Amino acid sequence: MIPATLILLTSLLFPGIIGKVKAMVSGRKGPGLVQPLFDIYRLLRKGNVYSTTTSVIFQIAPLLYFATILFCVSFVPFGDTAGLLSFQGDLFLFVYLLGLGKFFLIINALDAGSGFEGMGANREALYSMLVEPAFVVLFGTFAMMAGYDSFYGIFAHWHLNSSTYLVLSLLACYILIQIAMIENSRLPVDDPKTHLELTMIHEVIVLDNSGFDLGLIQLGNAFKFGIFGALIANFILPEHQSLWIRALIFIGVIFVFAVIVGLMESFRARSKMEKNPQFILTLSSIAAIAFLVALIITNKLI
Amino acid sequence: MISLLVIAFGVTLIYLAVAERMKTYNSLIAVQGLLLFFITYVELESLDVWHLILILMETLVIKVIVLPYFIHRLLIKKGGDRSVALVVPGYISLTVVSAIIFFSFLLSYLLHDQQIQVKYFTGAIAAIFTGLYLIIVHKQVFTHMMGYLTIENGIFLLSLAIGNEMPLLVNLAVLLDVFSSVLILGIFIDRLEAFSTLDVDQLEELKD
Amino acid sequence: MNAVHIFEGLTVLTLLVYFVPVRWKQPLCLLLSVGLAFITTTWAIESFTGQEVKQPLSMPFWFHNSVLVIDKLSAFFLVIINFGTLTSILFSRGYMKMYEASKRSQDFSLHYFFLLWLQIAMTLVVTLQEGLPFLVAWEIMSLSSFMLVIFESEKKEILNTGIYYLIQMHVALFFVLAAFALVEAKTGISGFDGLAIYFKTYPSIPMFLLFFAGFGIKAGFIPLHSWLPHAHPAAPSHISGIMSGTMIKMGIYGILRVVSFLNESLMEIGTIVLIVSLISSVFGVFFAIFQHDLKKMLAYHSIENIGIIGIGIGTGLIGKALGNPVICLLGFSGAILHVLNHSLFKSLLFYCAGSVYNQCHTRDVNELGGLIKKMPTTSMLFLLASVAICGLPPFNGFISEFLIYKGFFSGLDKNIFISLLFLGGIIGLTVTGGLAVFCFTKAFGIVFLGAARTNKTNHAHEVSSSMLLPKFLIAVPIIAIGIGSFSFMPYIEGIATLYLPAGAVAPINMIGPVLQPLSLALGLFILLFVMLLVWRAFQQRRVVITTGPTWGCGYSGLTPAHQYTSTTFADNLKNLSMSLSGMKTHYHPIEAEDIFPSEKRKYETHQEDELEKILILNPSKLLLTVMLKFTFLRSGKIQHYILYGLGFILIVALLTIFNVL
Amino acid sequence: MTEIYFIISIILIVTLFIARVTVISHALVFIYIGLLGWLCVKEWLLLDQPVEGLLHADALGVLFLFVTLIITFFSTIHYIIYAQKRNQGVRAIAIHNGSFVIFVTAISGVFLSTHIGLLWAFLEASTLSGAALIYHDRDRLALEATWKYLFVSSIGVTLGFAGIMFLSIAAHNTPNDIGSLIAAAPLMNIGWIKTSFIFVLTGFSVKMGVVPLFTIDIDAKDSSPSPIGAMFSGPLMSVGFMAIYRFYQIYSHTSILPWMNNLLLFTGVLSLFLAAVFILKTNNYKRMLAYSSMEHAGLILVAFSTGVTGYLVAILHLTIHAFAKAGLFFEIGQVHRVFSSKIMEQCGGYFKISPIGSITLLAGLLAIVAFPPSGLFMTEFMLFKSLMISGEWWIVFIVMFLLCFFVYAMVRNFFTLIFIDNPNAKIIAKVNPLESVPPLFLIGTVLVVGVMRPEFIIDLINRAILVLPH
Repeated sequence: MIPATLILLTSLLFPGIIGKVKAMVSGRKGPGLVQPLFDIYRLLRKGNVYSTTTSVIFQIAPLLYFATILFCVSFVPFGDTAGLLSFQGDLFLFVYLLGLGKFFLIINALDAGSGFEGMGANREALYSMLVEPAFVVLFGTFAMMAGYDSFYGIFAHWHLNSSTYLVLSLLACYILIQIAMIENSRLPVDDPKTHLELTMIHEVIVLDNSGFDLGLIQLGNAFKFGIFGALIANFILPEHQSLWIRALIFIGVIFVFAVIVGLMESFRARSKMEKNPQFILTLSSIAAIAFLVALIITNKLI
Repeated sequence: MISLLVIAFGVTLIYLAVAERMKTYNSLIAVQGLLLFFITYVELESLDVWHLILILMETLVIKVIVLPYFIHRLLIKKGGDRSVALVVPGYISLTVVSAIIFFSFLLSYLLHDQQIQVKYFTGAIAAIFTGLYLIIVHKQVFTHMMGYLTIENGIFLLSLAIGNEMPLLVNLAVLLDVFSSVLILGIFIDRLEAFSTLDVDQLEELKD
Repeated sequence: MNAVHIFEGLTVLTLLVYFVPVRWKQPLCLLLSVGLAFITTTWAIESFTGQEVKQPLSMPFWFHNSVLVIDKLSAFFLVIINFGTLTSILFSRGYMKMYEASKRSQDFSLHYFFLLWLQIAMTLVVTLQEGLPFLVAWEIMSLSSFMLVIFESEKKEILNTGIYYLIQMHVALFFVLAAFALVEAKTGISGFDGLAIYFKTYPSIPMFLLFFAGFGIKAGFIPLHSWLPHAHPAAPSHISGIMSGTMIKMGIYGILRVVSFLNESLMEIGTIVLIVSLISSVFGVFFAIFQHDLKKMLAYHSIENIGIIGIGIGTGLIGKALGNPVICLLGFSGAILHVLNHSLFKSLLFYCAGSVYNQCHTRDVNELGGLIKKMPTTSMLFLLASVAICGLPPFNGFISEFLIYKGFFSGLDKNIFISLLFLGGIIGLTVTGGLAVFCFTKAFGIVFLGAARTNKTNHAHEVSSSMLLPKFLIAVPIIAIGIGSFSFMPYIEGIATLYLPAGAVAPINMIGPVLQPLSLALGLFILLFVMLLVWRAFQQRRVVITTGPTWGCGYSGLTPAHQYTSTTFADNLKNLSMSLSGMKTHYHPIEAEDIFPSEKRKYETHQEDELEKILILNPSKLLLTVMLKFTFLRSGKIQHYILYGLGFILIVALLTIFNVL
Repeated sequence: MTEIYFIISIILIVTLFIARVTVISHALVFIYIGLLGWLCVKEWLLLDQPVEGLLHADALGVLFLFVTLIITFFSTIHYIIYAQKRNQGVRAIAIHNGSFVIFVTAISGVFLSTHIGLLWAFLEASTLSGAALIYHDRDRLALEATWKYLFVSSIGVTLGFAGIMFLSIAAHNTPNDIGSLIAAAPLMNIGWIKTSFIFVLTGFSVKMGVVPLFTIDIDAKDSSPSPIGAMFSGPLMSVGFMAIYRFYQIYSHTSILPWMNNLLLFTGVLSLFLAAVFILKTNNYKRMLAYSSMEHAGLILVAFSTGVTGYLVAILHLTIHAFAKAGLFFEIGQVHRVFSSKIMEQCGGYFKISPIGSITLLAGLLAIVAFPPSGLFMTEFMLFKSLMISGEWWIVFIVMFLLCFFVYAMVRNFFTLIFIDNPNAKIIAKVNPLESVPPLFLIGTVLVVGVMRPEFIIDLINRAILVLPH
């Protein structure tokens, strides 16, 4: 119960922190930390505007997207305390549930029947296709080392005592941060700051969603960040400490993560569309390298 | 004596290679028949009456009289009595045929089975292959038939070479077949009026 | 008078189809099929619960009465066959109405007759054990499916497709035939029993490759796949459904059957199968993305799924080679379960595609769009099947992939070779999944969502209930297996135990428990979803809902032509994969009058299967030209004919003299 | 006893040539068929009697006699239809029936004769009478075909005679009847009998329709009436096979057995290859059937070359093929009548014209390209098995590879004929569905044989091949 609540709470603040950081870097005062929360709250109470071309898909899809993310939260453990619901192989369910969410987000975009959203949809499809291997290979590595294929199993057997583990953890953190950026289509893959039609992936997918649905989607995105933050945190959480300390560390990590994201977004330009696939594939190859490193550690390679 | 006849037979073969008029071919075939008759006549020691009659019929009557006459008539009728269009020049045919004869000498020498009589065998082989050669290089129905007859003569000679006789009935049947085959060939040549000339180039419609 | 006699009687009764009036043909066919299905299913159940069933046929076949042997594997396939055929025949009732005007009653007779015989042949294929009867059944299966494919045989291209298919099937037969002949020649025992002995005494790999080639063509492994994308679109949809859903599984059956006798050089064979299957799955789905033709796309997806099944088999084999029962079980049960799953959602997809074709008379997705408003039920079923085929939870496709993933993960720490191989497998499987999502979002989005692109959809409306019923019948198990997977697993696992390494202690009912928490999670997920739905419903009640046109970001002249098409949707992937995709663009020639060709120049793009070109088309073209060079021999010149005789004599003489002969 | 048969048939032949009434003429043919039937049964009953005289059939002869009987019967029926529909003159019918009876008599003589020379005589007789049958239609092409057939097969048969001569050289003074030749075989000079076998194979290939002298055989089947085509690719092929088989039988007791097998294999594969080439090229249904006959002849030789296991396969294949091909020829004859053309570009949409005829064609196609449940599939499987046993697996793949071409060509063209409507196709005549019954029956038997083992035939064959070394 604790990890889930922690993740949800922290991720609620996540957009705010990013926004604040970016504002401060660019020398503005910027909106308050909870401003995004207010936006979402307002959206959730607003009425919807549906395009005449849309169908029932358009109404269900955002909900399903949100549901998948919300549900994925429950797999994430908290150090050596298991997640809300954790079993052998929840890893795959996690990946595929996110996939399900994307599936519906994409057809949601296509439902509006506008060229812009089609564009966003097919890019989303391509990028999520490209990014999945990186995640799976990364966790394959850990599963190999831990001998478990559930998040809990992996993190419960994750010891930061040896240097090699540290190396792996750093690799993992890097990859996870990038994956998080891509999953939420932030820089360098896509730039939410720019005007809608130019942010060609994530914002444009939801171009026609409004009110409640839009709110859900944005909330979902926030949670997604939270989840990845939590995953990163799990690498760093020390075992057998008292709950409170770990909670503090956890929140700290999430905060740092948010700040990093903010900084990256401020100091990085969006790369050209053609460059993106290459960039995403590098993650997979880095993950593969991580796998080889792991092979060395568990001295299979020699 | 016999050697002389066989040599004469060989000479006819060479002549066949270079002959340029249908009539010549025809008469050559007749001459071959005559030679064969003499050969057989000399060859036959045990002269039982049936065999004599058979041989007489086979060689003298059919090969020398009936068939040549029949073909002669055809030639007249079909105006086939023209100079033969030689596909390959005469001297080449000449060399080839003599090569064939030489080769068959060689062959029968190499084999020399006491079972066979070498000179006949030589003649026979030479005749068979010459016949085939004639058919291959000529493109007129008549000459094809001549080639066929030459082969038949060769076979006849071959049977002499072997010596052991078939039963009378079988011999009769064989004879009958050879005879009727020539006749039927002739009949169909007669039918070939559908075609302007008797060149086999006319007969090339059946192909894929 | 036992079941087998009734079975044989029914096979004879199929002739009745010729003698009843047109409108009775389908019900009669259904009746007979149900009869056959009932008998075989009882056998299947019997062998599932108890011991394997042996049913000697009363009709002697050449050398002796052959016996129908139904072990667990056969039983499993029998169930698939029966279900597939039944739904197909049910669907045909509505679907064939299109043709009643144009076709004569003989055509229908032929069609239903061979549909029944396809079922019979498949039943025999999975139950016969001796070589010759098996081959006969196998070939009857190919023949009847061929006859079904060329139902619209008055169209030249369909006939050519059919013949292309038949020839490839014949090649497949020849491979299998050669294999069986070799077995019988070496061991003196015909069929699979002989195979068991053969594998004990002779090298396994060549023999396995023979079988793999033969059965692989039927199953459609890349690069033996090239018949699939042609045959499926050509056939009527219920036939594509049964062919793709059920018939190509006979190839898988063959492979599974042969593999069950293997006990030598498992590692090599497993590796071969795994790699071929990985290639099949990735390239299958990859090519699928570039198709405009809905059914052709589905055909390529069959290749992908066959690949996934093969991945399972390969994993299982490697597990067996490692002597590791867990990997072995996971791999094989994943494969076997996926056989069932694919037969379900693929036939559902084909029936939906058929319904669309039935309504719009086109299979080109670029001419469709917005059908969800016209045919809501069909599109929802299509969506369900798409989600299932992408292996997404909470449907059945996910379960089999889940098992295979677990197989891979539990093999990762064995040794360097296995680890890298399995890592490759994992990546391949993930990429396949991602591409599948790409492809089916495209397909569903372009065909059913957005606005209509042409007027072909104007008269479309929901298909008749006779065409919906079979779809619902299929949808039920798709969901059931997805959520209640653990309850089905014992049967699947029971089959998979056939393949356990010798002497390994079979962990009884290992997989069921593994899946229980998964099912629980999926249940909870659905619960959560429903709760959210309720919440949303309440919220929607309280607020005001308005509708308007799609927002064109300020551009007011949006037309359906602005929507993404299948081609444009696949465009970025095309750019990514350069020439691999085999997309070809054909520009219309520049007319004489337009001296300055305008940018409005017309062109169309289509996808060419490069592999097919390289492996089948070009070689055969070359071969034909070479062979036709020999036709000069038929010169028609009589001299030449004599010359052949002379030449033959001389050649043979020479060969003899030089002792070549 | 057997002499009576020949005497009566000679009488019949004479009367046939004289008789100028259609009905009587046909009736006489049926009487002759009855006679032939009597002969078959008699020979079958006398199988175990010791050979006496020049005319006595062994088990193989009896089998082929039965095949000849059945196919003769059916092709007579079809000739009657043929003559009616093309309202042939009485004279033509008389000539045809006369030479037809000579033809069949000669064929049966080949099967009966125990003396090599006599066998040759009957062979030549069959050639000559066959010429008259080919010439039936009396048009340009028929004339050409006839001339070629007559000439080339005369040459071929003469070469065969040379082969016989060489045999008798090798046989010294032993009388040329098969029994004593087999007895004398082990002492024969290898060189002579090899030469003899080469000549025999070359010469009689003209009858069996394999390399090298296959060409005119194709033309004959193409230009003759389809009932005659059936006779040519059924009984006449058996005649050619029988002629070659006799010599094989004799020489198989010498050391050249493996050499002969290799030679047969070589010839068979070559025939298969050339047949594949031409069947791809041809655009004429009857020629296609002829080439498929050539293919099967090649297969038979290949099977025969595999020795002990192959003999049964080869002869069985020959027998079954005779029925299937006869049925197809009859049905194609109808197609030819319907469109008054056998060129593919001028036929099409046969299914709409005659459904049952199309079914017959489809079944025949099934039978001839050896798809199960065709009897030929069984024999082909056994063929491949025996090839595997004799260790020539690469031959298996060559043969399979070539067979695919036949399947392709036949299936494509037949389905085009049946299903594809062709604007150029002019429908000249209607067909009576009953006419498709005899071919359907023949083809049906082939399909049945594919399911039930033809014990009678196999028993006969097994008795026949006892004389071959095991």
